[in-house]
Amino acid sequence: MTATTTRLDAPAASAPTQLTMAGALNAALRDAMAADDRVVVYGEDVGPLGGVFRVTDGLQAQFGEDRIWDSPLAESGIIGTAVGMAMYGMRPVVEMQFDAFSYPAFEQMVSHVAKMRNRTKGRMTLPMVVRIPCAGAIGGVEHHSDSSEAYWTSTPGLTVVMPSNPADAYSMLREAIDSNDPVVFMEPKSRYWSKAALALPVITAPMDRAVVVREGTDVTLLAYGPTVRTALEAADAAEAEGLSIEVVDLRSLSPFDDETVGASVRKTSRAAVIHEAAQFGGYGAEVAARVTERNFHHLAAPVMRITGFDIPYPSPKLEEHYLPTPDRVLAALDTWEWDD
Amino acid sequence: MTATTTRLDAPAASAPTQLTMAGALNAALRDAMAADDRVVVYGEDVGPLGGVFRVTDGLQAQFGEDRIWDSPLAESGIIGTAVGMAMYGMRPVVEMQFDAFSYPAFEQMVSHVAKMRNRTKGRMTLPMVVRIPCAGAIGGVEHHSDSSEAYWTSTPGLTVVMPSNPADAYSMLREAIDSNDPVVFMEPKSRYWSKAALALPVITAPMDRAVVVREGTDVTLLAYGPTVRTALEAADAAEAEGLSIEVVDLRSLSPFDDETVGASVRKTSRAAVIHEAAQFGGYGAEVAARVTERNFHHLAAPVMRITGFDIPYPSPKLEEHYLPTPDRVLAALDTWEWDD
Amino acid sequence: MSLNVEHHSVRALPSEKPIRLLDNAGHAVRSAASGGFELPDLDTLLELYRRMVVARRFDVQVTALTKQGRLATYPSAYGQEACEIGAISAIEARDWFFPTYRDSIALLTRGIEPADILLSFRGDWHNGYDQYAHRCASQTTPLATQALHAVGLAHAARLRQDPIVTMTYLGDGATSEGDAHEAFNFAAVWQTPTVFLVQNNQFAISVPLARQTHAATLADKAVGYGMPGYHVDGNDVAAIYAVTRAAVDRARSGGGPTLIEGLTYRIEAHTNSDDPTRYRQARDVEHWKRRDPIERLEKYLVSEGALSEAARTEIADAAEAVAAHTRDVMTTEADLDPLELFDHVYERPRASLLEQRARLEAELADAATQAGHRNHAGAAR
Amino acid sequence: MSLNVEHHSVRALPSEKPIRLLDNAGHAVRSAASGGFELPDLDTLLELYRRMVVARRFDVQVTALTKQGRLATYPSAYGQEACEIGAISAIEARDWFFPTYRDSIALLTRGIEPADILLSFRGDWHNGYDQYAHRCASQTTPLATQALHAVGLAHAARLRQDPIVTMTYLGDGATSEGDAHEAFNFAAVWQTPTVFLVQNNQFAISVPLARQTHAATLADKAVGYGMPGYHVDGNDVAAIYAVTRAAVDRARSGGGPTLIEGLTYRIEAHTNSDDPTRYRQARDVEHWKRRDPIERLEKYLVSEGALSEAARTEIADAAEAVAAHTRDVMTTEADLDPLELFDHVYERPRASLLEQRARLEAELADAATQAGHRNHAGAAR
Ligand SMILES: Cc1ncc(C[n+]2csc(CCOP(=O)(O)OP(=O)(O)O)c2C)c(N)n1
Ligand SMILES: Cc1ncc(C[n+]2csc(CCOP(=O)(O)OP(=O)(O)O)c2C)c(N)n1
Ligand SMILES: [Mg+2]
Ligand SMILES: [Mg+2]
Repeated sequence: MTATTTRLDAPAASAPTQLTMAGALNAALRDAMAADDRVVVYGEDVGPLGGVFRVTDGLQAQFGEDRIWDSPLAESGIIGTAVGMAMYGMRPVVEMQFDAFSYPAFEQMVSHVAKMRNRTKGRMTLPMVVRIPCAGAIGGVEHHSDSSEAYWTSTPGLTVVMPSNPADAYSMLREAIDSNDPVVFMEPKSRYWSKAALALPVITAPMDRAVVVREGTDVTLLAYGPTVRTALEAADAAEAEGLSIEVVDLRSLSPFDDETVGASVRKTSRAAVIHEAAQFGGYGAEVAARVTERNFHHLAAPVMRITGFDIPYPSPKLEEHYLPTPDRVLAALDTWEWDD
Repeated sequence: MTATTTRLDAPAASAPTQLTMAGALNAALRDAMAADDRVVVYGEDVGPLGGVFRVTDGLQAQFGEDRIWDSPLAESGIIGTAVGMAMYGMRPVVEMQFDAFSYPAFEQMVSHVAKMRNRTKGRMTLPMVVRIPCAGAIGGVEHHSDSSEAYWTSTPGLTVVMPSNPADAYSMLREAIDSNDPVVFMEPKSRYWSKAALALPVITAPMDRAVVVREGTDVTLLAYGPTVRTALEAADAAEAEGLSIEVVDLRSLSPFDDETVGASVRKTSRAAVIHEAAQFGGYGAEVAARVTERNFHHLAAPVMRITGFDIPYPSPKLEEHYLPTPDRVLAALDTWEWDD
Repeated sequence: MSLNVEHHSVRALPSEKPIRLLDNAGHAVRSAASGGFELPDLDTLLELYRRMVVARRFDVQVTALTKQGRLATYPSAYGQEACEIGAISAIEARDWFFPTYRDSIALLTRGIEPADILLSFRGDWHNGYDQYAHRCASQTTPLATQALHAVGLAHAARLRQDPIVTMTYLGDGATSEGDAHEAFNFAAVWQTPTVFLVQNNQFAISVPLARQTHAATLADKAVGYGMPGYHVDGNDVAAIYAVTRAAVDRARSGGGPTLIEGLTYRIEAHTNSDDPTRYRQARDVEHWKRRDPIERLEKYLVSEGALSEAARTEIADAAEAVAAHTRDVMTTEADLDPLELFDHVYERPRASLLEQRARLEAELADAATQAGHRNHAGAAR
Repeated sequence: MSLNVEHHSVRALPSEKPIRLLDNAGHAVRSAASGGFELPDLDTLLELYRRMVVARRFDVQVTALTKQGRLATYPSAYGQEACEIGAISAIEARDWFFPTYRDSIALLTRGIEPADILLSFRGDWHNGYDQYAHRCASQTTPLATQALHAVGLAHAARLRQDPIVTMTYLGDGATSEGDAHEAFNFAAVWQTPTVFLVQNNQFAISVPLARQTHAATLADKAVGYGMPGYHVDGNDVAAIYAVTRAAVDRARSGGGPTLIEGLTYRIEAHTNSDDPTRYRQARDVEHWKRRDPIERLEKYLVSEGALSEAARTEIADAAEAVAAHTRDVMTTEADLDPLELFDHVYERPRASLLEQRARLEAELADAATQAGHRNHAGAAR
């Protein structure tokens, strides 16, 4: 899964060091800025503060204010100016502080970022990355734990990815910045402090591919971002009970890797998708619908959705009841008729 | 389907007259404004012009500028002030001129309109209606033919409905205005000029229910708004070929009427959902996913999605190739293995 | 009532020097800097003093509780008491207030129970007080969005000939948001009775004012909407009270909205999870501590013989009592019912939501049974 | 280059009387109303005249073609030629222009082929010209959104020390949108070389200016951003040219952005699907027709002896030629390939999109076969 061949243009890989996901993202930004001076970074609090999650820590000191700076506090302004900068040939990487604070930029995202290549018959492309620290499970007060991915994935023209671990975080962010198309790069906040030993620059699977992160034979769990860990924990627990679970980390939400997912589901004949967002109209609906469309006659049961409830994200003290936990995953799988 | 009992508080039904959907909506607004002086209407061009689709025609002349007026041109401002008016106890009915022009109001819609009841434990409710002339098929230039329903249906806290005919347009708009919760009321532009003979006030099925608009035994077509006609035309054509199609008009997109749809699907054992929006992450994903979850063992084939392509809505001269037509519906049904 | 009165738009640059009625030494200002506003009477000033002292003690207490982990987060208004208390004191009980996350002490001044204010920051539920009982909207996090609600409510009241005023607070950073612009514009075009107080505490989290605007003052923005704008010393509660009071009166009598900027400083971190040493100098904080709004008024009151030792003690005691009460209520745990999660999403519960509720209910029952077993086993051991 | 230069913010009210260099009778204005701007020289004015005449003829032609059903829609700029042509003439080839749907004639002046401009309004594809070849972004419909693109591109160029200027046009209605505010603010804070021209044609579709702003002028908005603002007679091409030209020069030399309001009037309907009789009086249209920007300049040029009969004829002929060419290109049908729908969504085609493409391809092949059969059958009959 985590091929560690070095990039052609990259310096030799460093010795592995422990990095958090936030640290891996920081390194990816640093390396991308060093490699290409068209890469500029801006947003709210990304400068001296280094971002509210410290993902841009130290970058302004290293690259100066012409490469990374604090913008006025206006998300439509941030995305709209990034469109203009990308038109000029820069590669802006901008930050929306939380999912819910990307909503003021919705028009720029949907009517311009997603459509510019199409509107102009490919003459004008927007090589820009919109980073969104996403989802919940960090005890955030209201508006700090939304999951916005479904808004982006239902918008043709956007590429939407979400890493679940430090290696992918580094590799996928580099790839997103290198992309000539706009990428919505979602960073699961609750995983920012997860660690891995990485030799940078690390290159994992291409960012448009899903990856089987645990092999199994009875069920396929489809997870992304924060729920990959949930799925892996559920799989470990299930093993004790004799249930063999395969876990697929989707990584790319749009496009969807039908091939990898289909192969797994045809093998196990059962699938469940896990996400934090509410179920109704959530991204899991697309996953369930297309997995079913393409693998109907291989399925022993309907694709299950194990998700947040159809309610606004709850307050910190109640979020534990909302979030899909390994226990909830296992309990849900138990509701299938298992006649093997 | 179209019960015509009169409202208790309503004057006796008038003799049936031919009304377009735009006319029926106009009548609904007029009657609601007459019945309840908390109902106020505002937006862009709704005053002297009567709306770009004439849905508010004549209302300012009748009710005056304190009941219906033109606001400044700012959609977030329109929705945000409507939130404040609803807090006070008014029942604002506001218009977003086209789907794509509701995007500037996205933050107000998602972070406030959808969440106010929840945030305040039900103390503060927002009886407001957001009318959106929606979807395409009228030869509109770019940004005038988007289908925005998936953005609203994936937002917990919003009620989303879409009538497909003049009778429902009248009845559902009255019900939406009477609702104590915010309603996104989507009006398929391409059906504005469709006609029916109506005796007002007409009361059709409750706005949260789907309705079987054509009975059949072999397949269930799930359609809403503009695609109901598409489905009915496909059904007529199929009849000649000996295929009996049942058509369900979903009417309510959120909530989804699992009961009515489930009954139909269990009867026919095959279902397809039809919409104009792109397929990936479209509302049809939710429909397919939940119909499958709840009726898996009754299904002879995966629920099919017959939709627009996964591209931005095309320019006028190309939209005919994008839109699902009756022919395309029938061709799609043909791809199933029919072994009965 | 027809709303189609011809209103003349106001067209004047706010004074670049902030309006001030008490200088930092606690002397009354009688120069042009007063902008023609009168110093409030001593009773009013004493009451503002009391409210500020209580507010600060509360704020300090809540910050301490937050450091102890009793609250999920708390945005302190330490140093901003003149704005927070002065403006809210200028509206009446019938008027409506639209606060942000920063404005807890204004809510305290408005008479809301500490437990109800802090319920949201503790993380029990999104909002904890009765909005209608206090005519205070929920504290709003998405920046500037509440300003539009204030305008809408004011317009609704106006249509009903209900002579109330709405007041909203915004931060300096929030003025950059599109919603701030739309709120100012709708208010001016509709001539709603709305008072906008921009608390310019010179930072939006870490971002200083110079990265937020190129205008000489934030009050200058009023010009573009044809409404009056005032640039006020935001650490002078007398000035904030006098200017907001005049704006409230004008709004109530049909004179439309006003934009007021209070120039102040946030002494504490943005919230407990912020590290201000990364973006500002300790000496700046010290500088602003020496411009403390409470001390300034205290000096004046003492010099006027309006604040006796006894009164000072009485006020300090009252503040301590509020702090003690706050400690008490915040160190008990609320009894939360997870099933309430499903109760307030729609007026009529949806079938599929009830299914989800039933699933959680079963889960909770299971967990309770298992806990019972464990307890039982424990007891047996 | 460091961008951290200290810039002083501009802080002055724009003149309430519009800046004017030629009055409606075609006389040069030498009073204070000229705002200190110089009348451009006769050569420049003659060239502006030529461009306006050509632009108007084109506009009239396109409106006629639209009425004949050759275009899906066309937003005419009839009456707004002074703004449309004056401002675009003030930038250079290296500069970038960010137009709206209204600004087709500015694109014509910029040298873009009629067929390429109108391709989108005919409905062939969303945008028809090469944005990079002309340094013109696509005509934008979502109001005010393009203003942010103009600011972003200008900032990028500035970071690259590329001394270009970006210019964008907005309508009066568009100034109410949050994006207009954010664009003005970002431009001022970043001191980008950007010129904003607000074409105040006094209506946003049917909504009159009084429902859009309470400010005395739209140029007043500049004050709130600390940038220069100018309120200009938008039917005086000399004034528009002179003021925009000065703003372009200032921007290019590092002086930051400018907001210019041109007060004008839209003589035609909003688009062909609009019915202006519902919201405005014929006499207002007549009034503004008598303030025609072309006639005004013509009178001046004639009075100065700078427009001979021969020149007038030559210009009219040139205009006719453009109109004839436009007719020609717009009465042929473009050859559209439906499969191109899938070509420009992503750089690397997605597998599932290729599946959809294949399905459409099969459908088209089927339809062609059937049409063939029908033709064959028809021929046989
Ligand atoms: C729309 C939006 N964007 C971003 C944020 C994240 N955020 C919370 S507070 C803050 C700074 C606000 O600064 P200011 O308006 O000056 O108020 P202050 O905190 O100084 O009182 C930011 C960026 C938010 N809450 N809402
Ligand atoms: C965000 C957005 N909202 C609404 C519309 C619909 N609309 C198109 S043009 C227009 C009026 C614009 O008026 P103005 O800005 O004055 O420009 P003008 O058409 O007069 O040139 C409206 C409301 C839109 N295009 N974009
Ligand atoms: Mg601040
Ligand atoms: Mg206009």
